[in-house]
Amino acid sequence: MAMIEMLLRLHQNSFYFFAIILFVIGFHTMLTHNNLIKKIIGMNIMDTSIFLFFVAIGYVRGGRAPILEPGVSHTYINPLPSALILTGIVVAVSVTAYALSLIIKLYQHYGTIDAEEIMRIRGGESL
Amino acid sequence: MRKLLVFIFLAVIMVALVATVLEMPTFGEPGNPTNNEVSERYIEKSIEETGALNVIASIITDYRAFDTLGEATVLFVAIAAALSTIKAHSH
Amino acid sequence: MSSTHLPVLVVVVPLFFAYLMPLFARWRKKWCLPVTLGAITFSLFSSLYMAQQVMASGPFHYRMGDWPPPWGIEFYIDHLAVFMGITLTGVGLLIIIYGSKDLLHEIKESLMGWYYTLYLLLMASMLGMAFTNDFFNLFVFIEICAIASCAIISIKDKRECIEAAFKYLVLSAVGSGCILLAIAMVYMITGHLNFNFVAEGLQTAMSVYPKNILVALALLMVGLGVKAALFPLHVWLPDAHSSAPSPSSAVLSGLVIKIYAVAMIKLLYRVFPADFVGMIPVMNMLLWMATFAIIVGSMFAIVQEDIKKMLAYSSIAQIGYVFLGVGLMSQNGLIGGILHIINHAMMKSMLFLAAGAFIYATGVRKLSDLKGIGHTMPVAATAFTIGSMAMVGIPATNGFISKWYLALGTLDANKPLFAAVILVSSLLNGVYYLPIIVNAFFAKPEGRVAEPERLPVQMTVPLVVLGFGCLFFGVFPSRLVELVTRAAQVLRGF
Amino acid sequence: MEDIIVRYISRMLVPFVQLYGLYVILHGHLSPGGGFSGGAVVASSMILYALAFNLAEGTKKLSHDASSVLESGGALIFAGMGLFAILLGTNFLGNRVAGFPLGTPGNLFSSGAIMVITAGVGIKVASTMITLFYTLIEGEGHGHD
Repeated sequence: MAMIEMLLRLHQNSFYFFAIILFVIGFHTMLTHNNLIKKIIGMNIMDTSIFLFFVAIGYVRGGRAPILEPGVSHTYINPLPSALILTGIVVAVSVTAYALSLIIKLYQHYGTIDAEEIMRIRGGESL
Repeated sequence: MRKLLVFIFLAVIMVALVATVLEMPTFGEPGNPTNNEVSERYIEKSIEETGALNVIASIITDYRAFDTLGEATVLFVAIAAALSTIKAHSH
Repeated sequence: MSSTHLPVLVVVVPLFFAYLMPLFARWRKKWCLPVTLGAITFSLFSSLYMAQQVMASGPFHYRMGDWPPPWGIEFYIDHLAVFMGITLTGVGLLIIIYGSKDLLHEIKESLMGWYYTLYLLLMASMLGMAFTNDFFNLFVFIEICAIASCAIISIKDKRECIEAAFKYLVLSAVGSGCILLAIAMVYMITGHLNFNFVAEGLQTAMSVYPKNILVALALLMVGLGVKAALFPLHVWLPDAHSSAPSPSSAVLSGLVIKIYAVAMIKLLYRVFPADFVGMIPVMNMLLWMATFAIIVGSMFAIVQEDIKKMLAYSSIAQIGYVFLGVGLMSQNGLIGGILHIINHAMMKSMLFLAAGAFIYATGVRKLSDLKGIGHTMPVAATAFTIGSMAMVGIPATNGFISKWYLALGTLDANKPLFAAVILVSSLLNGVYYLPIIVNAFFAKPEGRVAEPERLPVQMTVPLVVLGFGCLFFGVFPSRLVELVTRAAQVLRGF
Repeated sequence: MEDIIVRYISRMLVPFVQLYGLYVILHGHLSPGGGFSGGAVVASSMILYALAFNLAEGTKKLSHDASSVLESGGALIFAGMGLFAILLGTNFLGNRVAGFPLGTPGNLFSSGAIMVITAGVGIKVASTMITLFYTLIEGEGHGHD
């Protein structure tokens, strides 16, 4: 019985649930892949999952996008999370751009974008 | 071995987060704590107080404009960081 | 323009000039340094003025765009904020004066303009983190700070710098992700982002959504812990802080990791309900992590050969003291922790700058090769000696004051075990700092150490000022202690 | 890429893309969109141009000096509006309280500081995206100032 209740609850909150799953997928990508670009992709998946989670908080059943029409009354969704996530997206873009420029430089210095390989090359030299 | 550790680690995170999902306010419910006086005022008063029909615009450039200034700054930092990194090593 | 706008001007003036800096770098190269110094000096004097105001009439708020709190963003200027303002701008000013000469050796001259830009942005973001009273605003400033602090590492033309910066960036991005997720959860159950309103909301949400708060708290601890290099999450720090240019190492070790600790102090003491924090052993966990940080950091520092690596590991140990003070939950412990922020900012920046001066003048990084440096570079070596004394906590240096308060705090909290930890770690500090000093003053200089380059006056002055500062606050700490005591009282709600 | 069709079509498309971007920026306070989305659209037009032709052609349209001025300028407009509100006697970034005319809601020229700030953000985002693109491309090649 408790199991069914739990599943029902997960179904009700499925947006949150899948955002969490995406978060774990992104984290997994970051942890297990050696390719630096894939690590950055994992980071982006993680960020995106958080954005989805945050935006989902703002949804109100039957609500419309918060572009007002003067004189008409509707239910609108909560605009605050969407506004915040605009900022969050730009932040993620900035971090990604900077990380990619670092990867370009790493490639020029080491000739590879594999994390293990870079560690191996670094291990062979003294600082 | 490493894979197993990663798997256990992620499983722990997953379980903890899913357990919180079970407890979270129900999705889309109008009675949720987030639908309080804050969002109400944004929607009801934004035309009168900021003159913008797009509530999102009125939030990001008026009510919470300082965040957006910070965001423009993040873009600026990204430029400064990327340019200084790339230039530092080009000849 | 009256003084009422100072809180925002402290942050916005450096930002404004940071936006202008690329233009200066392109067309008016000579203006870069004076403008940078001017902006930071302005923030320093504003912070001092606000400190006076706060001491006289208590904390106050500043509303962005005149919107009242739950709708708009708000700055909250309390004793801790002005204390951090003074620390950041004061130490930051000295570091950039030093950097204006030292950096010419380490990075390309054409990049100096970008360095000043990044430095101003870093300063502004840290000030913003100290003053802000809003969750999402805190997140935005954390991101600016994270990118800027990676960029002042990767600006150096060395491949280990790039690698260290990348590692730092990825880990701090994970940290930011955790922080944002925590903010989402907190917002979800309270409906507010302002610290005061969140604190109120959490009181009522505590019984309904306890797991949410717990997970949010854990995520915040992990996120801020990664950025502050709290013990098991410190892996990025040694590489990043040792490979960076010396002024960057000084600002990263001295200021950047502390500001995250301050953010954590604000959250733990002002936002999360006291009975909730008391219910779960978060403070005890913090204490143990801090203890491990202190012991393990010191152990690793002992075996290092490279002078900057040693200082970097010592930073891990020292940030442990700050968290030890936070975790003790007693008045004196908190005073000790907060005092250690400024004291460590001063001594660690001085040590990094002195190490930078050694490298600048002789090119030597290995500890065993620094024999007799005291004879050939007396100023830098004396500064290094004062810094080491302060690290060990010898009376009449400022390190002693904060350790004294920490020890008192452990006794107040009835946890004398941690007093023993402080004692042991002081001994360990002695083990790795004293041989360097002995080596420096009682051995004959050889090789490149015998004929160092002359240090420019821009590099000696900050060393002298910081050295005097360490001694001054060690002998006359009363004004500082007064401010910090009030800060701790306000945080603890008296 | 030396493809005549791609070049021809992208040359034709660029003005429309830019116009649409400007529309999104200017109507930020009335319709979905705003400085960020509009800026990104404008930037994508330049990136399309540089991809279809080559980098040298692209930088001819927007030199490094110009993009640097735009980047700083966009952010300065934003911060300047905030400081201007202080000069008018209110707190940083005030809009209605600072006495900026709000106009009639629904008109293009309405909502005071919001329009200016949106335009500033649009300029900033567009120039940042373009510069980031150029920087990453140049970093891979020889790279120059």
